[in-house]
Amino acid sequence: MTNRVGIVEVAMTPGAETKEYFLDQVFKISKEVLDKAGVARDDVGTVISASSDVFHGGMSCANSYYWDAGAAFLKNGSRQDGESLFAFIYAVMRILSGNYDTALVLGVCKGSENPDDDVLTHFFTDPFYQRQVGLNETIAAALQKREYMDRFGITEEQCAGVVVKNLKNALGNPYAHVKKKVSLDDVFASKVFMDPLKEIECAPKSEGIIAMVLAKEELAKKLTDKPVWFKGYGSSIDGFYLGDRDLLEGELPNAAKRAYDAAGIKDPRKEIDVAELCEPYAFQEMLWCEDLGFCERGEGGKLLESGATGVNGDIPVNPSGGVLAMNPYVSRGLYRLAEGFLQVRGQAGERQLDKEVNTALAHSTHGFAGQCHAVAIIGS
Amino acid sequence: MGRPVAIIGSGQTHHGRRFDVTYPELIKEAVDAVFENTGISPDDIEGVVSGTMPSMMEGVALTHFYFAEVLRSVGKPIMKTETCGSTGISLAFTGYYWVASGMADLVLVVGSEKMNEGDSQATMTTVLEPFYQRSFIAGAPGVFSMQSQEWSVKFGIPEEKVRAAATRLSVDHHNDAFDNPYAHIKKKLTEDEVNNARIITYPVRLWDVCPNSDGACAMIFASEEMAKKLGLTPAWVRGVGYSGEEYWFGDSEKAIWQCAIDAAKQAYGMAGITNPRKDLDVAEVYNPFTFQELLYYECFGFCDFGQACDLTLKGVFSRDGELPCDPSGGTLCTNPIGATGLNRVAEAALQVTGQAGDHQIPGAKLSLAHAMGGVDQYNGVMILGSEK
Amino acid sequence: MKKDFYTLENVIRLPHKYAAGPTFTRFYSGLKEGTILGTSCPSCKKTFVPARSFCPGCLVNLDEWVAVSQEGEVVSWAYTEREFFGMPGKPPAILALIKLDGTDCNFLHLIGGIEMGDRDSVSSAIKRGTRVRAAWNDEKRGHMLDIKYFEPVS
Amino acid sequence: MRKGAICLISSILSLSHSVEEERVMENKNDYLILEDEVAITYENAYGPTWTRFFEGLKDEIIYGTRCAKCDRVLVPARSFCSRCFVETDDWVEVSQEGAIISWVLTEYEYFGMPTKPPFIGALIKLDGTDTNFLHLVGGIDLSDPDTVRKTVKNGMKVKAVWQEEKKGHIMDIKYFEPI
Repeated sequence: MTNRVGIVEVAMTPGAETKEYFLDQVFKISKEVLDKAGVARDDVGTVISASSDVFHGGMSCANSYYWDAGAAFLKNGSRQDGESLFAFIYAVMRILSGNYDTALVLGVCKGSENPDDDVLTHFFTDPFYQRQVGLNETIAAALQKREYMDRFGITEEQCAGVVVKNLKNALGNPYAHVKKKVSLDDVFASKVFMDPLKEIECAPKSEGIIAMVLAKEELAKKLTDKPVWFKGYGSSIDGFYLGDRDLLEGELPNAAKRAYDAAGIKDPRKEIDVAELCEPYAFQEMLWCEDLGFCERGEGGKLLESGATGVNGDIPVNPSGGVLAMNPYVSRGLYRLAEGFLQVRGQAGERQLDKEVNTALAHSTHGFAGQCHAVAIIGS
Repeated sequence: MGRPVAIIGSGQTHHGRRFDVTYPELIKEAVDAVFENTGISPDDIEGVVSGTMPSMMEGVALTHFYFAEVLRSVGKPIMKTETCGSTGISLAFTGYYWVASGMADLVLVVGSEKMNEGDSQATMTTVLEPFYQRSFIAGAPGVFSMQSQEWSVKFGIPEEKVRAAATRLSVDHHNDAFDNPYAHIKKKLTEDEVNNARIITYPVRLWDVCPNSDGACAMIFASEEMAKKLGLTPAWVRGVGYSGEEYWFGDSEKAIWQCAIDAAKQAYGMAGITNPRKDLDVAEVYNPFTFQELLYYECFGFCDFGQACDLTLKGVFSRDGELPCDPSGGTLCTNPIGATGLNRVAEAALQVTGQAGDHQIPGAKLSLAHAMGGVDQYNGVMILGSEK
Repeated sequence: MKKDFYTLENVIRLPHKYAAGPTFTRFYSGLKEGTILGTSCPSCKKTFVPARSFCPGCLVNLDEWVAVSQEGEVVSWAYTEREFFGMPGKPPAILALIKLDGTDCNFLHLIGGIEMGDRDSVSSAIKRGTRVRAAWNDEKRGHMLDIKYFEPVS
Repeated sequence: MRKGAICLISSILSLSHSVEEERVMENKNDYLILEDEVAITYENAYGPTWTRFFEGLKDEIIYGTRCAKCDRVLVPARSFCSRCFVETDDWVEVSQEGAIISWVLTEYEYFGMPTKPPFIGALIKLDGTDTNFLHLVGGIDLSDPDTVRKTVKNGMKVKAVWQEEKKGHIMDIKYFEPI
């Protein structure tokens, strides 16, 4: 690749539910990011958004609704369904193709208008088999957690440790939805939700409208002193029926390898300064750390206990509080990326890491027990 | 402009009311067909793009999960593109940009819909928000009737002439469909039958409207080196254009339809087309309604505004005319929404590679594919050529 | 200061007709007769349940039908006392991945026939590796839930 | 806030003939068709702008907002102009009369249709505004389509007719009737 793509600016809503009108929110965030980037709407090259019909207040063909509120009137644009990192990479592709100098990326999910995520994820099932026995994402995660404990000896204490760490981190994040100090005992006292998952181990349902401006190398440098560069990306999808898959040997290693290869990363634990992972269920953070090569298979619990993934550790994971603290289903991938961007820029406020951050990893997953994963690497 | 991108093969299912297969099995037919037609191994595919119209039409959300195996995507990078009715052509754009960006050399693109498993008009209603528009717009036919009326009144075209031109298109396309092995509705119609058919929403009558089809379309995009290496006849992507306008139906004019004009302009600009009627050899215009096809001829610059009816009646856009439009029978005869736009691209690619069989336009070198989506809100155009 | 703005209830109601196709049709009629049908792949030799028309790994068409064992081992399970959307019955309920003997994938179904309502007693009755067997409803209508649940083999 | 209360209305299996009208299938067996109907309840926030607009309707006022940049009056009122991409907070009470830009008589009914046919949906350019307002045209006999076609024309002047009882809903305007 001869050309580089830079992230110029980001704007996002906090995760707490509001009764703002949806289109007003999309407009405000799109306008905020364009103003911050100093790009007029007329100069926007292309607009790529991510949204998903069922997670969209009951409106089908999701991007019809917010097309013009999202700055795309008479623009060339497109939409990715389900995963907002897909929208990011699609915008990167469009810039790399040479057809566009700038792109506006949107992630849109107004959780407050939707029923519970478990209702909506139930519609991921096929009508003939998994729907009839009532599968949803939380059940899939519960099955995955039990296997994780049974096969690799992960303990409830370790799972609870993820909650304590991430919710503590979230206290310093103005965008976080769940803000409360919790102890291990609080986690143990939390109501059983879907045994072995307790309520507090499951992410909330949040709002999240986020916008990002990308630009090709020369322009990004003009627009900002501190562009953050796209370095690598990878995604991968697993098979459909839960029972056909090994829930602990999923597709994240594949996705990560693609991203690492593109970014030239050989030793992820050493070369990545911060990782923002998508852990809608607490135990998944440990499993994903293994998949990403931060530790050996089955060592995710020990990694957490060692403090390595804490804010002062050598591979801080989710200094923002992660998805456990804020979960706008479709846009959560872009939120992870935005956190990485702010860390690299040194603009993460209270949650800014003490060490120098040059390379950040953003991960997102959607589907039952991590059926689909996406990983993006960005850096200074 | 990025590096050259080629379409090196496609596969379509037979269309119809396909209650003989499940949704994934239907998609498998198209995907198997593209691998058989090209001889490419699924293992060599570097990325997969999937899409349907609104997932809830069939009641399954985020369908790429459900289709993971049949898309041959397990263990592979995947993208999921959806832009309402224009999903098909947006899928093709995703494949194009993926290759053009240099991030992949061989990308499989699959669009599908199983409309008979859902209720298309009920689903269309959910595209409209419940505060305002949902109470007034009666599915797709309502939208298009309003648009065609706005257009014909604006340009002072007599009602009888619009009817006659629309009837001509309907009779021709339903007849053309006999030469397309994958088409859904094939019918010998008389002008009287079309003129006197049941009114859906005036002036739209039964034979002015596309059917609900079940079907899928798969296509492979390749870089220049890969296309050469594989030795397949490429259809080169010469231009791409897409534009969208306001969600509120009443905010933009639909007669001189800016997003359609702009989409074509972008694509023509890339392809160096200055006189589309002369430069293009064949066009696969997205025509869910006969009246709208007429309007597109004008927005795409095939003729001046207000002229489409006259020229259609003269046969300018017929199979043997100056610029044949929809020799496949088009969307009017086959409409699996999430695949429809991709079908248009597939047909346009077959034409410039001389593989369109019985509905081949002899010597076609430059073709146009098009799709529309939203509440009359988006248009996308792709230009394909036999040469780079 | 902030006005409490209204919200509008928006009920999306959509009808669907799903084509089961030949494979699920045959699988369901198998259930009606009290058999669990799977299909085997001539290429990788794996047996899948429920039966499917193509191998999820090799993508070849499958037409070798087998009535699979109605017994197997629990691979993982989730227990809930809460009612959730789409739930086939009333809570408490256990959803489990079960590896039926002789098959090469896990079958997703319910576990029952044990003392429910208490997490600890459930945990002592059901473990990874617990042997379970299909219990059938008396009246079968060609539906996944013709199998009432899987119950521990005593 | 109320969480979505949702129910799966029915999930029944029925044997139905897979009739192939258009194409002869190789396999003419009867396959099962699973019939299902889903109902999912969402809850959409009005926010301040819709709230004010609908409160206006309660008082028989149709509000629009004027864009300070392009000077267009947008109706229904909204908080931003999507072309100029600026906020709009200049509220104007717009005329309740206007001209029909286009219209369609809907006689067919489909599942989940919010307004029962027959009805005329129309784009109406209210005097002094710059967008077309989507609403119904009524106050005329809808029983005979041919009469309707002779009566309703593009360019025709219409005015708002209000419901007796208002709920802060778009249907507080009963329809627009010919002047």
